[in-house]
Amino acid sequence: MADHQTSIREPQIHGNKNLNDVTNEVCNIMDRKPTWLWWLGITLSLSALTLGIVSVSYQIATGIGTWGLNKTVGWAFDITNFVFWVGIGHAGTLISAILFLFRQKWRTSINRSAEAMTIFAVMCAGLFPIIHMGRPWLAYWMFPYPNFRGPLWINFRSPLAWDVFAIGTYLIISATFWYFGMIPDLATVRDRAKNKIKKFIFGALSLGWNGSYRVWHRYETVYALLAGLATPLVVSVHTVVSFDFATSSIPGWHTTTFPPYFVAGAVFSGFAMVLTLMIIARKTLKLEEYITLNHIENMTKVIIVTGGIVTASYATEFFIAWYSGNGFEQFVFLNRALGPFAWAYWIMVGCNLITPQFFWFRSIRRNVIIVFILSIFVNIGMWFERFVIIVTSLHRDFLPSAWSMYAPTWVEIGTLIGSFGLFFTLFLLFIRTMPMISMGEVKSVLHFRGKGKET
Amino acid sequence: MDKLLNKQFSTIIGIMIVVAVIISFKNSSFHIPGNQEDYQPTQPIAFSHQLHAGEMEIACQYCHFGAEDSKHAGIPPANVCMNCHKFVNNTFNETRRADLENRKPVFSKEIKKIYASLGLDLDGIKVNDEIPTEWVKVHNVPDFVFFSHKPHITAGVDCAKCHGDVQTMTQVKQVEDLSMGWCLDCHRQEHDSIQSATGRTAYLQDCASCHY
Amino acid sequence: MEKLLIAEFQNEYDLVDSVKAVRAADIDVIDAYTPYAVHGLDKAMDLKPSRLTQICFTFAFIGLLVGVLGQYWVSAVNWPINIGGRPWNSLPAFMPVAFEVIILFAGLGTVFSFFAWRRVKHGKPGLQPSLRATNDRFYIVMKQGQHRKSATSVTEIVTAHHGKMVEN
Amino acid sequence: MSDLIKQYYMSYEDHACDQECSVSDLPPAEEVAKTSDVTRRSFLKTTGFSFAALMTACSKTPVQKAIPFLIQPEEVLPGKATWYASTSFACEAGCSVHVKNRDGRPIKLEGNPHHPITQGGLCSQCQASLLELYDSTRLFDPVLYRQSSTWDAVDSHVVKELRKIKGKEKEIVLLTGTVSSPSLNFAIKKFKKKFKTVSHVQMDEISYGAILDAHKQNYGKRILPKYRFDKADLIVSIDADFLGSWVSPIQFTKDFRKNRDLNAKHISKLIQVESRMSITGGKADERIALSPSEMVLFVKDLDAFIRGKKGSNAKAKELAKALKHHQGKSLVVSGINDINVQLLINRINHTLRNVGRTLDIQKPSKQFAGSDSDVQSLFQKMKNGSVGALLVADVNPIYALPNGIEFGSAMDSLDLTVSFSDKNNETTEHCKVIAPQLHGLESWNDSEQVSGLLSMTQPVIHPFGKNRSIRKSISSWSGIQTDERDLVRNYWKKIFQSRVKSGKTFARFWNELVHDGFAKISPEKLNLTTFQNRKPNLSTSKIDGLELVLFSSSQLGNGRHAENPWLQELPDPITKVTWDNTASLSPKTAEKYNLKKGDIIQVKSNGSSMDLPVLLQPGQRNNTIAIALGYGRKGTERFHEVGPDWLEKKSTVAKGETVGTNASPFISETNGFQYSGMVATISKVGESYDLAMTQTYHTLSNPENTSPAIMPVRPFVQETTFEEYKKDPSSGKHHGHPVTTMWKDDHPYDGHHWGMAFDLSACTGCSSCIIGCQVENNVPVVGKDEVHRKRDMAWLRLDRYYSGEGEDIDVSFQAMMCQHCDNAPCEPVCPVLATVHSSEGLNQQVYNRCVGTRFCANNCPYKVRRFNWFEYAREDVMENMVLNPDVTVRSRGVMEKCSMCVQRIQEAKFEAKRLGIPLKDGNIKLACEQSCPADAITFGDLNDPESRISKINKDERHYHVLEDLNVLPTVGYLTQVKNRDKSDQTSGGHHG
Repeated sequence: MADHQTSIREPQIHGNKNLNDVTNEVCNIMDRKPTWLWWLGITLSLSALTLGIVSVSYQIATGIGTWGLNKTVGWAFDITNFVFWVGIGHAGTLISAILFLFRQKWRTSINRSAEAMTIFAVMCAGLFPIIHMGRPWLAYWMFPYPNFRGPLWINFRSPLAWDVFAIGTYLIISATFWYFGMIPDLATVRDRAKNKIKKFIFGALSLGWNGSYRVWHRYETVYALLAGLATPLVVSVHTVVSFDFATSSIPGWHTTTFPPYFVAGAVFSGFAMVLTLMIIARKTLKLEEYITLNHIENMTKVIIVTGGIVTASYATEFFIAWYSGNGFEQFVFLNRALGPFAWAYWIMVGCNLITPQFFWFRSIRRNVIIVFILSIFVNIGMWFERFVIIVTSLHRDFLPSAWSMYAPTWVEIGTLIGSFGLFFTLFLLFIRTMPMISMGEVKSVLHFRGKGKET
Repeated sequence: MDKLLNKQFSTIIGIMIVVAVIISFKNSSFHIPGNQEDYQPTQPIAFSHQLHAGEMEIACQYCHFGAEDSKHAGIPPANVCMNCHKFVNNTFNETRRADLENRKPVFSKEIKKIYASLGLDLDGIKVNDEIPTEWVKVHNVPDFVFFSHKPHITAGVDCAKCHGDVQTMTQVKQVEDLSMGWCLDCHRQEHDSIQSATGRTAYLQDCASCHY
Repeated sequence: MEKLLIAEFQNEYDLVDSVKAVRAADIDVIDAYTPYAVHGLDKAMDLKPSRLTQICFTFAFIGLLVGVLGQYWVSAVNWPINIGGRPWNSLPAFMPVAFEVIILFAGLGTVFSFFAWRRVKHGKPGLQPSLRATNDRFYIVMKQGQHRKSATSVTEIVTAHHGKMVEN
Repeated sequence: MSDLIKQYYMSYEDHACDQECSVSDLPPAEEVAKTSDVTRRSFLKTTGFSFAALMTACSKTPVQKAIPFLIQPEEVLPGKATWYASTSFACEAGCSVHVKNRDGRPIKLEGNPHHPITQGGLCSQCQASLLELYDSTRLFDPVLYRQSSTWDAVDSHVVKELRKIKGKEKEIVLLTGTVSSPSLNFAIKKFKKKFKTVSHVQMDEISYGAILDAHKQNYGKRILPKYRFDKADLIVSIDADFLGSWVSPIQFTKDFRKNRDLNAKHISKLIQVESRMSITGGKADERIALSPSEMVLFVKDLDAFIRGKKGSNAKAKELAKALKHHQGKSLVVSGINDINVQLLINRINHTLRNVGRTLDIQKPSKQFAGSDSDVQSLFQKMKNGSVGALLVADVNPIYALPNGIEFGSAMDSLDLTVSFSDKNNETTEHCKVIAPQLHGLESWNDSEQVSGLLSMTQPVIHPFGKNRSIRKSISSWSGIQTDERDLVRNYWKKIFQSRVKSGKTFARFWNELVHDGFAKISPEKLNLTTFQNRKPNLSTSKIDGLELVLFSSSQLGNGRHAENPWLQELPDPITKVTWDNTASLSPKTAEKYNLKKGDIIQVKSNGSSMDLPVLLQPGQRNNTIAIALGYGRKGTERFHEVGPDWLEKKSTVAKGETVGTNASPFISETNGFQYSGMVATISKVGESYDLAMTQTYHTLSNPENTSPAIMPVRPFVQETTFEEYKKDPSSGKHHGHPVTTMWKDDHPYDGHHWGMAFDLSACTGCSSCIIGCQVENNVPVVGKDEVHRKRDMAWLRLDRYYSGEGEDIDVSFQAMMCQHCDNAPCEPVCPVLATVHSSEGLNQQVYNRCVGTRFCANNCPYKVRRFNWFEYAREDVMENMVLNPDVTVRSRGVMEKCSMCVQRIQEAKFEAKRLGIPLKDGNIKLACEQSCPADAITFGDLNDPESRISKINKDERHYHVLEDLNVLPTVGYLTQVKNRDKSDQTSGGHHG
């Protein structure tokens, strides 16, 4: 790690900062009064969240009938949102765990907020399997626990039971990973806090971290192990989510390519969401020196790759349908492209196939506004991908007598908006209360030689 | 506080909590919701099973005659009570004392209630409208459980197996928890007695044995 | 109790060099305090690789056993229920949950082991040379042995590496 | 359940015998009997009203009260069902039924399998009529001048008025439906004797008068022949929907089915000539679509060809040839209520020597006796002022007559108007007195639907109100004070000698009659003349515009049951529309007028006009409009409230409006009541309307633009012709790929293994099974909006698929319910083990374990699972008495589906176990199987090699739907076999 490296590669962090600058600038985000933009954001998010709470309360009090589902289409917005949010979550783990294992130093400025995003997204996702139940107050029956019913356990053959374990493990391990990675930073906040309450809270949260190198040494091992565990975990989670469909009997769901297809799709949408959030954050929180154009460019490259995989998956599905010689399978894909829900299919294709192609151009990759807009298109496209998979496969399956259509009610739309409200509320609160950039890790990539101003 | 003391203190507290929880589960009237073990409501007529089933040795199905052929064992209709209480309307001691004192025996307070429910005066003459007796059900299973006495009686299951020693109870009490696990304790055993002419009976662990 | 010597540095390179020099001078480096995980310091301090990897593996293995045997016991032994004609022991179907249990056990096991180790080894949070140890300063904590060199020579080594001694 | 249950038939008679054995110290015997009745009622009320309240009030230790009988009647055991034989009066056909009675309340009606006419079948209307017993809007007290009153007041008022009218020598008219009850006829005779000026007019809301009048002309007596569809090899039905709604559909279905046994050398052939698409048309081997005016010409030609004369219609010629070939073994019937057409039909049947062979005029049917001309002249007399009193029973003339409103105003001018209806309807509004009748299940009654067979009705529940039968009311007014039972019993006692030829005593005869529900008696002698040829006076003008066809649907009939939510929600077998009547047009005609489904059009005809939504009906004759009668009844306003209440709910009907529109004003009165052939014009109103249909995609062919080349048609309905079938029994079957399994066979079914089979050849689509299932399994009614949202709850749906082009359409019915797959795809996906397999091959749904993820429903290839989207209304406590106590009422948020009537399986097993005898094949009959008049459904033990189901499973026709998925359904289907030439088959695509 010599000096000359910086002259060849662009530095990870701009602005020629010293260690104290990093501490001050990151902690200042929490210390200073929130900007009007933050207030605007939190107002919008809380309004959306309120709408969501009203919708969900009404639905739980009245019944699933307040959704537009019917006897043929038993899932629509609920599981679409679930898969969408799980997918969003994947980018965070990917950035913090996989890029860590690959020693990608550029991850340091975004991994903390990406992980936070993961946790919030998984929380949003986890909400849907609960509220989509007819009797959500009995959701605890999904867990195997000793009981007086015989005992009656759970069905370990059910992909939904797998989901419980996958999402549960994912949430626990992600949260652990996030919190564990944050401990040194919490200590930093504690040590510079003037306020007694703040000192107490962060003192408790930092678990007595004192910067001891002997602890650092083990800490690094544990961190690496967690990263190593989170990497297969993140792959497994979306694989399990895809099993909800892949292990079923419905044409359009019963597809063996789903696991890689879903994982790629998840990373695709996740990175798009990270981009959306980071572009907003760097603008509003003035973090251009931490989250540089390089970061944005790197992420768009990931989007090109995963977008390519997703495109290939779409093609594979059609090819296999044709190649299988199974009429039902062929019908489902023809119905997707040309049937009553063709509009949703073409929105999906438009957003997911065409959008990433713009990122082949460096000028676009480095144009923050265009990247921001395109990232939103990817998110829309990926939401529709799940909608198309779920609804178009169900609405016309085997027996024509049971065919039906689906249209959402305002309760479902309110719930979707509410989930965004929850997500952004949590995220906005996070950036105000926790160090949103991993100071410890950023400092380690500064290569600071102490030549800067004395502090 | 001293660190060591702190540690010991918390350990002791912890053990005490665990013990308390175990005791409260084992020996108290605490049940998980829905479990009505030890339920012993007061009945409108202080009917004693101890007297009738215990001392008098009246067979269960003399009164609960529905058990053999119906879902419900049934609470006996007043006319079944009247089979005996047409004649018996007070205690043995009272009859003897009244005999000695050369007076009419005083009617038992509780037997009076049967007469009243049928709208009869003490001489068995109809004077009033009937008022059915509202008994309090002791053994309840939820509505989604289909329990029928009939197959159990056919299979020769002893009444006491589920209802306990009713002939010793002056006031009937639920002695079993009637939980699904408790049902299954029996249903899991081999029932040789049920291997009747009908051949093998259902696997009694099928959900649809009780839930439909 | 013996007096501890504490040296403060402004960057990681001085710290690592200094540790090497101090140790070469036969002075015990008890610990170093840094705002981030300094690369190469473990070698300089001659710290052995952590055994947490083995612990992690052990927990993962326990997770595997719990996951596979637990599901097998529940589905095929405790109360076998015919579910869609599937065999009692539907091992392929048990894999996803077994995998998640492995990850869960390994992850939480490692983290809790880490905290347990830290508590056993370090007790309650104690020494922290300066609040700046979590911000922008690097510290070495040394102990002068009986047969070792004097404090002045320690100071010399530290100063030579752009550090300074601090009172504790 | 036949064998096991048979011994539990009971009658109130058995119980009445106990009256002799009095108990000394107890109240007198009569008192006991009364007490037990009253107690039963109060017991019911108490359980019905207070149980729920008590249970919800407490959470920790819910206090549940139990109220035993004071005096328990011997045959009544709480928790055990008793069965009584009776006769249903849901429609004029009067099917013999068994009533399942649980804890003092009837909870299910089933056909009486021993009855020689209906043979165990029961239609949807009759099964559903049970619900009307528990209708809380019934009148429970007599009404005098719109005030609730007492019988004493009403009786004295009516008698006073009748005397006055008699004094004025004005006519007292008793307007009733067809009276098939001998004892009621006797009471009417007494009534006539008492008040001299009485005349009795019979009126059928859907008239068959032309048939009777034609027979009067040809044979000298107004009779309705008894048709023998079982004896006919070639059936030609001219617009007679005899399998769906014509005369006595259950009887005809049973008979028709008898001559369709595929193992026989030949089976009958049904040729249907009709304008609309009826279920008989759907079942027909050959169907000729003609407009009403063309049909008249067709019959004329047919008659001509048969008599060797000239005609112009080639098809008629062909058909005449075939009929002549089947002389004496053919049957021609017509539903056209035009005496001229019926004269032709009579002549055809006479010429073909069918009379006495395939139609019986010596022992005719007495189900319909109404006379159109009597009704028309009554109306004239009412307007003249020669009528003083009108007593209306069983009919609703103001609703059913084309000029009903004028009829109503004519009624207003009468001195006395009495209705016997127990519900407020169009006619009661114009009546000064309402003397409400008993519900059929509350009353004593007798009837002779077919000459020589007496059917008995006994009460199976204590009347809810103070109602009394019309027999009792009339008798009281005639001064006869006898109780309900004796009014019937005494009549038979009186004529016992003359009409019953057996060595039995009357007491024995009566007890057996009540116990069995029917008895053979000697038919009344009819002095028929020989065939008198009459020349029909046919109008043969060709109509150019649109022709109107009015019909009665198989679910609502003449509208008597319009207030029955079960029937309103029962989809029409053909159109699959619920909660509405429509103006149905052929797709081509709709295209001509630029109309699409749901467009509202104004139909004008016969001086009336009404707005109706358009329905496109494949197979219907172009340039015809078909509209169902029986809708738009007063009283259906109540369905404003039906269905779950939530923010986006759309009411089934707007406040104060009725379900559908009454099409009676369109009935033409030329030559009796004409239901078809009226000229109509239509115009677009410009609005459109959501029709609630349970099936919205109607063929097995894929939509054109998304149809894969390798599977243009889905192979779910597999069919062949009789000729092909005889050559190769497996013909028409779709041969899929062999399936293999990698799974260890951990699940041997070594006890019972229940299975079911559905015969596509037998099913007529009558939908009786759907109601049977609904009653048995407490399936809720959800209302029109929910049906429109495709959330109907019926466990069993009857899929109807069209094939063919233009007017040449084939219809196939396929019952689709849980297939109880041994490798059920729904089971492994449930995370909480709420749906698992039983050791007897049943796919069990455990409601109380279900958390409602709906994954199982999504993963069901047959889409037969139903989700409780809401807490469905159960507020009407009286209506709740109809619930089957052996089946859990499902709460919101849980999945449900066909359980293969597991409660029946369990009960039969318990009983077999108690008796110590093995279960026999046929001991268990499922609700759908039991109600099927066509015997299309068979249930049994697949492990019993002797069972019917095992034999069917080995049948070459047997196949499974979606066999390739290897889900191993235990419900199988038998290929559809039509008796037609190969060349006729329009549905060749089915072999894809």
